[in-house]
Amino acid sequence: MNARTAVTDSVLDAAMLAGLVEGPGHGAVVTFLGLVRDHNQGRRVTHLVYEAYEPLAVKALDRIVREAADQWPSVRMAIHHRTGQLAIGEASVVIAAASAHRADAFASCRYAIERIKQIVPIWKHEFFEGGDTWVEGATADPDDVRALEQALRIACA
Amino acid sequence: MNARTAVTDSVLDAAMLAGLVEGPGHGAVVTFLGLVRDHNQGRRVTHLVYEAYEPLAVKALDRIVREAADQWPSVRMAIHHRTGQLAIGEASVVIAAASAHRADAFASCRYAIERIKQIVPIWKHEFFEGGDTWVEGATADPDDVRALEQALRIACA
Amino acid sequence: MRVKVRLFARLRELGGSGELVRDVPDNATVSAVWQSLVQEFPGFADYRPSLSCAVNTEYAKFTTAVADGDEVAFMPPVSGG
Amino acid sequence: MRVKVRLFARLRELGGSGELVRDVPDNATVSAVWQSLVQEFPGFADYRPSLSCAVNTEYAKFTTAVADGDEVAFMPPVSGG
Repeated sequence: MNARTAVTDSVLDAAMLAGLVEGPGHGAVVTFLGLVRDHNQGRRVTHLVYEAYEPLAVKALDRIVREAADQWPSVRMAIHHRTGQLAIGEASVVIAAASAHRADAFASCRYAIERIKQIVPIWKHEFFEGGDTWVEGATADPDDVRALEQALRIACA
Repeated sequence: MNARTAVTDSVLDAAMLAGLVEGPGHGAVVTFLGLVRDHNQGRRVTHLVYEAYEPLAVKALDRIVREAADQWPSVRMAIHHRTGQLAIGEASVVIAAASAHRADAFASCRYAIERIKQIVPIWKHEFFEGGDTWVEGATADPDDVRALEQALRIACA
Repeated sequence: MRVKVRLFARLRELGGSGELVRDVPDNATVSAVWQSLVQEFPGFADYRPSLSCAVNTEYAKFTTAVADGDEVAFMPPVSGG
Repeated sequence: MRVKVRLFARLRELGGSGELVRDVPDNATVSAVWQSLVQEFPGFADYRPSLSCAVNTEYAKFTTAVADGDEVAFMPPVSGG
């Protein structure tokens, strides 16, 4: 599991991901962990189950890593997304972005999480006290330029 | 070494810091690692030595954590800064910021590194091929409102 | 000809399975495959405006033609991260 | 009265030590302590515009009065991170 992109039912390891992207010319590594919260929209969440269309999800993660490298050439990035059942406090996604200078590491890491929510075929099934629901976010369309531009705006704001 | 702020000559541990700030209501943890680069301003760096005025440096880190909590109430933050001799690739500083939502975690983490460079009494002695130099950055003044506002602008941009 | 249909999340639950095999006319498009599923599972109709599709694990358009043996995936709005 | 002077980084090197003990007049300010050091170490003079100071491990102003036994720190521009 030391690929730079992966969809996995194993526990995620931010330090390992940081190690994958760090190089001697890098002065900054920013990592993002998405954690399962104990509440959402006023409901008490008990756990989540993530489902993926795995081969396409990995390709979408690869695409995001390429987009980030196009935008911030000094950035080296890794992204792992978890699937299966997750308890409160567990990490659903980890992104690590290394670069020469901190501005690019922050911007590209922020960009990546926005893009993940836009174009990666993964679905969150939320189980809460009294029921469950499939969360439906964005209609995935990697070629939607407005979505990409929105992610860039948020990242570099 | 499980204080939320510390100045230490031990190797820094980003995962441990993330663990200190994560809570069940947090959906995001952003960490920043500052790494020793093998070059700076065209010079080939061999190693760095960081010197601190330790009691005041810890107070300054505490102040940054408080400023972040004032600005982003859902944020819980930890900062450790290394001292002594560091090899290329080693981490000089680690920041972990946890919050309910990702925007605050990113902004507060970015804010913290800007403030560290402004007001924490720590000095970098750079050793490169052919010589060495003390890096002199910002005149530390915690009450300089313009510096604080500049850090906020960069963070939330 | 015959295609494999992949369904995910709520669509998978509505369709009763994540993998179906269906016979479709030669030269059918993704859209034709979808229309046949809507006949079979009326709950699918609401998803059309927010749906994404893929052919052989690459994002596709509803106008994309499908071939015998293709894997055609229908995806409700995503919610990873 | 007697104060402990703390020096850091390049100032520490110019002063030959990170900790000095100096006698200063009663009611001296941080600025007076600094001026006496500039007499002793001419290389210090250039630092005045970019200098920070602290008394007893709290940031202070150059107009702050010092008392017997105080620790007075002089800090060149910082470069942590």
